[in-house]
Amino acid sequence: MSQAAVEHAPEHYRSTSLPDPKLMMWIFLASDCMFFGTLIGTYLVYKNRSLEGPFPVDVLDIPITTVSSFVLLMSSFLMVLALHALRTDNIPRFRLWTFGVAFFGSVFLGFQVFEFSTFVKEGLTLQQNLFGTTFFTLTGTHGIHVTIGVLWMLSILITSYVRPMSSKDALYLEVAGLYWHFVDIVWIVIFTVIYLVEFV
Amino acid sequence: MAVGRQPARPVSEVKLLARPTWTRGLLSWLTTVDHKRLGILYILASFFFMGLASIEAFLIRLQLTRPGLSIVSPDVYNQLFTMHGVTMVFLAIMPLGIGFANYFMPLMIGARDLAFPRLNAFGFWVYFLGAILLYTSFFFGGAPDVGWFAYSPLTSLSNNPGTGTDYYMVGLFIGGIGTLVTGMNFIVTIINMRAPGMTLMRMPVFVWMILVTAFLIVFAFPPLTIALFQVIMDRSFGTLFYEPAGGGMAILWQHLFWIFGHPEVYIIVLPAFGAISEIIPTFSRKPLFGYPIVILSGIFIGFMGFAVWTHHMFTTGLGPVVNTAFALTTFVIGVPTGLKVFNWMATIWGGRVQFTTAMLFAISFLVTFTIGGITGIMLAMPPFDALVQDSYFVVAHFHYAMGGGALLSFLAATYYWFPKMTGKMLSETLGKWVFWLVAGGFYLIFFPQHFNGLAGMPRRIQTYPEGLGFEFWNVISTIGTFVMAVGILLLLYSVILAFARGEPAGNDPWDGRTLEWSISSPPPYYNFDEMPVVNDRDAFWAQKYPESVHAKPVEEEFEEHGIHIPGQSWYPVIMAGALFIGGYALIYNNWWLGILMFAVIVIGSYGWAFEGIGGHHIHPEEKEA
Amino acid sequence: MSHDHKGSSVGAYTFIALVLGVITYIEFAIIQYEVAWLNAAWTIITLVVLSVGKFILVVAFFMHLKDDEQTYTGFFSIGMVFALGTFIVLAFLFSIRSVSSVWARSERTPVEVQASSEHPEEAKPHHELHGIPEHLQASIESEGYSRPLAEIFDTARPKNQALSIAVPVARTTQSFTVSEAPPLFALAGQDGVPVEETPAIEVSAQTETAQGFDTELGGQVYSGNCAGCHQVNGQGIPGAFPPLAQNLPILYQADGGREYLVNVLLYGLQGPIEALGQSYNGIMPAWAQLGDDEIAAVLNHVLTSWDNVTLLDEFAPILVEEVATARSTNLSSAQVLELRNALDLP
Amino acid sequence: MVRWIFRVAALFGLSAALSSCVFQGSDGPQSVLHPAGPVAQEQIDLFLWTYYLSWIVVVAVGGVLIYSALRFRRRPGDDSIPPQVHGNTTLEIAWTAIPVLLVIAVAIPTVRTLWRTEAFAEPKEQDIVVNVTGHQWWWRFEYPELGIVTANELHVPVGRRVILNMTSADVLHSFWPMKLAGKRDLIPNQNNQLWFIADESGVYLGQCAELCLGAHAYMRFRVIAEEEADFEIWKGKFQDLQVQQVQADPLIEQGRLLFTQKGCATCHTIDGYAEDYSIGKPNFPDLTNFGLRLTVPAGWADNTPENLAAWLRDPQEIKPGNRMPTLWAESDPNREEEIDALVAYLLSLGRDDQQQAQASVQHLGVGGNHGSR
Repeated sequence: MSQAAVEHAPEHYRSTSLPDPKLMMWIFLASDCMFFGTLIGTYLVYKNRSLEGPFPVDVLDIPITTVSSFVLLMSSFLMVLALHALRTDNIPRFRLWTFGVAFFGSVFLGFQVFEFSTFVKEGLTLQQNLFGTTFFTLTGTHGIHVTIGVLWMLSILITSYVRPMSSKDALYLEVAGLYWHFVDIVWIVIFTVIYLVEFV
Repeated sequence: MAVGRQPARPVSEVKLLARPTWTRGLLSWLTTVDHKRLGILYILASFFFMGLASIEAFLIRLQLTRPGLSIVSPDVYNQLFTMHGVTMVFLAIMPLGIGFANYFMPLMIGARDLAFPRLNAFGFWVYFLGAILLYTSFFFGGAPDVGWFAYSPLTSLSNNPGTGTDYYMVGLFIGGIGTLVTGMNFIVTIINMRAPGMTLMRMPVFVWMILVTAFLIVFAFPPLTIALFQVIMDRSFGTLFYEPAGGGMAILWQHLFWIFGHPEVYIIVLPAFGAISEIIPTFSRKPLFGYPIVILSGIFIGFMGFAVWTHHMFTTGLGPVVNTAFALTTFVIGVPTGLKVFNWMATIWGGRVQFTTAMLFAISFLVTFTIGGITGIMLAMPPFDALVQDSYFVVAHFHYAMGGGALLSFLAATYYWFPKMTGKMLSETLGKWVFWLVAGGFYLIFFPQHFNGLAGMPRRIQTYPEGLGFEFWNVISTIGTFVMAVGILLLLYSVILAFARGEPAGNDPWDGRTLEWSISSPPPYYNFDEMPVVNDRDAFWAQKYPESVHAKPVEEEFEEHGIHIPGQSWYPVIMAGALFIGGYALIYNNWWLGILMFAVIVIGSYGWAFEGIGGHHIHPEEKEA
Repeated sequence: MSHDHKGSSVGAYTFIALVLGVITYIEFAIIQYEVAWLNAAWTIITLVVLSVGKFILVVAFFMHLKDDEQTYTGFFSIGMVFALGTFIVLAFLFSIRSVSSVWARSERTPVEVQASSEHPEEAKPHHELHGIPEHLQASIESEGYSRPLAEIFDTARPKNQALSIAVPVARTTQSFTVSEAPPLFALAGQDGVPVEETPAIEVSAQTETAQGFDTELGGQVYSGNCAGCHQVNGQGIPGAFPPLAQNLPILYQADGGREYLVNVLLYGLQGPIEALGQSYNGIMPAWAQLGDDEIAAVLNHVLTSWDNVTLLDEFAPILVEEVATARSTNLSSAQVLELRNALDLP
Repeated sequence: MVRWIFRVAALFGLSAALSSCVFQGSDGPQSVLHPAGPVAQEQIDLFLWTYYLSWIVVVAVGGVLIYSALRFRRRPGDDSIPPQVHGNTTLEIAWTAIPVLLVIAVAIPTVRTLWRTEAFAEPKEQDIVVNVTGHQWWWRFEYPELGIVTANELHVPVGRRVILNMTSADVLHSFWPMKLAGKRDLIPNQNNQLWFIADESGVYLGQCAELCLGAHAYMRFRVIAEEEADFEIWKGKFQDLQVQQVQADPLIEQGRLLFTQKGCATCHTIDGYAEDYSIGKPNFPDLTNFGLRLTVPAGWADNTPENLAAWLRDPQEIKPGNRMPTLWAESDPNREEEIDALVAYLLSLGRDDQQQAQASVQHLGVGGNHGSR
């Protein structure tokens, strides 16, 4: 029996053409649907059941949230551009757009921090009422997802300086991208269900 | 389906910790990523926790033997039945199924490991350490005492100021993460790593059931995880999710828990179905009757598992509309379950049935599960459920369905697969004794509980007054525990005996039908010398007796460039350890420790990501040399 | 890779992004500038349709599901279907539940039904007690459901002290208690931050020894007469019997508190009081049948037990003479309550 | 072959016989198999229907299983390979029909019974409405229309519908009067309804069926179904309550004073204890007319002077985990004397004389057997 240290990456036999990491990510996202489904479901169940204020209509700020939603949507747009750039081996563009994604994500997080601190100033804390409890938990969990995404993007960006990247590595950016877009679509749902519908 | 090749993983190594290369010794087990070793770890851990849960059950039964006993105080009693339930469901039977799947699913589909070996190791260590965390509660202020479904508001800080509930929430939260990643890993493995020719409809039923189970895990655990998280938030940060005084609704916890909880029943029992679907054909020397029907009904059961959750809540006043709807969906599940039983019986019909211990357990499973199913249908009738919900009738029912169903079939699986895992045969003579003691003891314990339930004995009471008609059957039930305990001890002895001087098993002691029997016992670490090529259902049978199944040769072509054995890694156990310690930080609200562990996890995930490919290549064609 | 160039072009991406932006603006506009011809139902439908549109655009084009392997779409759809199905059903269950519970609630408290629909903040469920004398209602109000939140979260949790299984690590000693843990989003001095700062309990090395009072007698009197309600550990029973531990030093140090304590024992106390943030409305019987020495001894006992003495700036034992003096005043329990209310308690 | 069929048949005959023995034997006071009201009757009838159906299934499945396992067992030396049958579509369709039919046969009566027993009951004039509140670990019963508040013992008139509006003051409880109706959970912030009718007079046992920690096992109750006249008498005791001034019997008078001195009054209400009496909490059991109670505490033991004294002496001994304080230190020299006085006082409440209560128990025809559980 001969054993050789691995010098080149081995190719495995696979019964489908679906890359493992990408398949994994999709399954994770399917699972994440249930995570956010539970959080949003809890929010809906407790909607209008807070015993004392501040109530959603007192604190939610539609114009600001619209801007932050737009920022997050555009980060998604930059994400596909980055992937496209990497696939076409346009590394400078890829770096630019990846940085853009991380930057826009950070801007979104900045909006969220601003929003949270405003709410706290207006008397809405985690412990104040059911709205505070469910709202902060839901948007906070989403914020943590965004944070992880930003860190992921920055990691990819830094990696691209440490070692050369090419279109062969597109899969890993694509997987990160899937995650990023998912965070985006969750926000689309949150924006509608929590923010907009409240003011109908 | 097209055959693809995985793109190369980028080779960029930032080595914080070198990939370990031990092949034996404790450290090799700690850092292993081999699915077989992890499977054995899962099975051993499951049996260990099952032993603990049995001791708890034993104390419960002793306490209930006679009215008015005080062998354990009410508080300790509450802890005992809570830990018994939690352990059996989360730490023993479910991981046992996962363990068998871990060991045999790759072998059955002709794979050399799971798709993500390190993630698999991570899954195990997280489960194991989560379980340990849960059990340390006994030493730090008392175990959880809120029942295995921990109904709010019993779990709120005002009603339960001790740390037991925190241990429950955090322990299951951590353990749940492990199960979740393992479920995802299983799906990718089954989709992507089947041997050439192993189409979906040629997969062994066990693999199919594991696939369904994995999907159930992936979709059912998130609601539980979030619900646990909400209670942790309530207890650590003073949120109001389940605080009635703040408007929180206790009933929401029940919904979220059972949205998870009912699929959990199938997460436990579907692998058991799968194992039975392998054992019965093997010992009948016939293929499984109605293969597509068994699989479809498994999928259907899994799907419907998400649509029946409020049948655990018929008495919570949901109203007749909801109760009707969920009673009907529950009845519907009876149909595919019945179909499965019929198909198993039809498999026996016309076969050459060999009464090995495994087969005896399998047959007893059929009977037991049928009884459990029938009482299940009874309990699905909301009016009757109102009469006996939370009584010993329910206790008897779910022990027949989950305890009898899953446990008996996993004992069958143990007898069936033990030779493959160890290369030694378990004594059949002792095995018959084990069977009659365990199955007999089981019936002695749990059948009378139906009667006690009908006599009006509620579950979870530490004692009961005399004269209510509970006395006789409680004594019988306790006697049963002794019988079953003897059986289990005998099994233990039998295992030791097998290691000491068991007969060598050979590759294929049962004349098996699936691929795991085509390789040596125990299997080599690389599983298959060369990638098996599958040309029929029951792949190994078709290789052995091609004329009996008119097997057609496979059309898929492939070439193999040597076998890559994934390298061991420190990171799974480090990350799991960080989660474990972080769990204590969460329980005691020690944020500095929490931040520290969080940092370890962040650094660990970078180390994990940039660890490099590791492992080594072997070339099977040179193996003989 | 085969699907490398399956994705759309940059132009297409830009177009999609533009559409997404426009949809977001439309959503914003619908809410911000009231559209006269859209009623509430149609607004919600429009919003849902628009956001579903955004969702599908992102999923189909940005996540490439439109051109990618169907397996991904399948898996993701299963997740979405399960999540949507489960939680729509869940929300539905709660909505029909609330219908029937409003119905049922009208049985108990007809007033609340209207309140719950109009002003959610007033829908706080409380026990309307039928057939209870009017004057009992007040004490009922202070109990159970109607306890204000702050009260519930700022007071020590009642712990079931009845059974003793070994509890070596109490939550309070090992770590933060919840009220001590800073709320995640609260700023100092705001709601949720514990108002009362419980003084740190430090086990003092020099335990106060008997200084001119009879410790043994005090202990006997206490266990014979007081421990039934105030408990051996001086913690009382939350909601029923006020604690003596940590509470007495506060009373003692208040101006006139010393005399008040003597009077409580001699003449009893009845009516609503607050102790350590929890309200009580009970009765303290008069203990005039005890001798002056017994009353003095038990007072000194409770003031020095359970680390109480460490909370006192200075402590002079209560004298038998003081009790004798107080005995001559002949107060009623109502007057004692007035005395208490007159105390300048923190 | 025939021999085996006989054996299998004998086996099932035996188990069926055994099982019916069990049914015969299960006539305990909490057995759901012998209901005392139409609601429980319908519920158990549904069970019995399914139970008989299930015997068909068990016999069929078990019979075929055992028969085929024995008939097709491998004989020694037989290494032949049986025909590798993969399935049979006709058969599959046929036996899909079997569970479908069975399920339909169960579903139809289920839905019918469900709507008859669980549909929301609108209170009519002759109905008795009771607000039930679950507490750790006792029950509060309020009759809003009658102005009665009591604990742990629910008096209802025979033949009239009793509608319970239920909620909980702390954790979940479940009200389970098994002879009269199935259980319903008591949930904070939620009002649940349960209704039943008692067909005959008698004392019916019940118990909390949802884990509520501590003294959960001891959280029992009684439903006392009385003829209309007796119910009126009971009602009258509450509605025409006399304020009890100083009692003639010195022992009872001592107990009356001790009731406040020992702090009992801080938690427990006794209506008519004194003028302008304004203490006692709704979160603790109401002791008005305590002498009429059959049991102490919360349906655990007969309300005899001995049991009551034992309960007062050491509540944790009788009902571990409960919240009643121990009022006397072990060494207290006055303990027994004061307990006697309190017992005398409490048992005098609502009773015209000592014998009357006993008589009323006898009159209900429950004797010590059921009452003592």
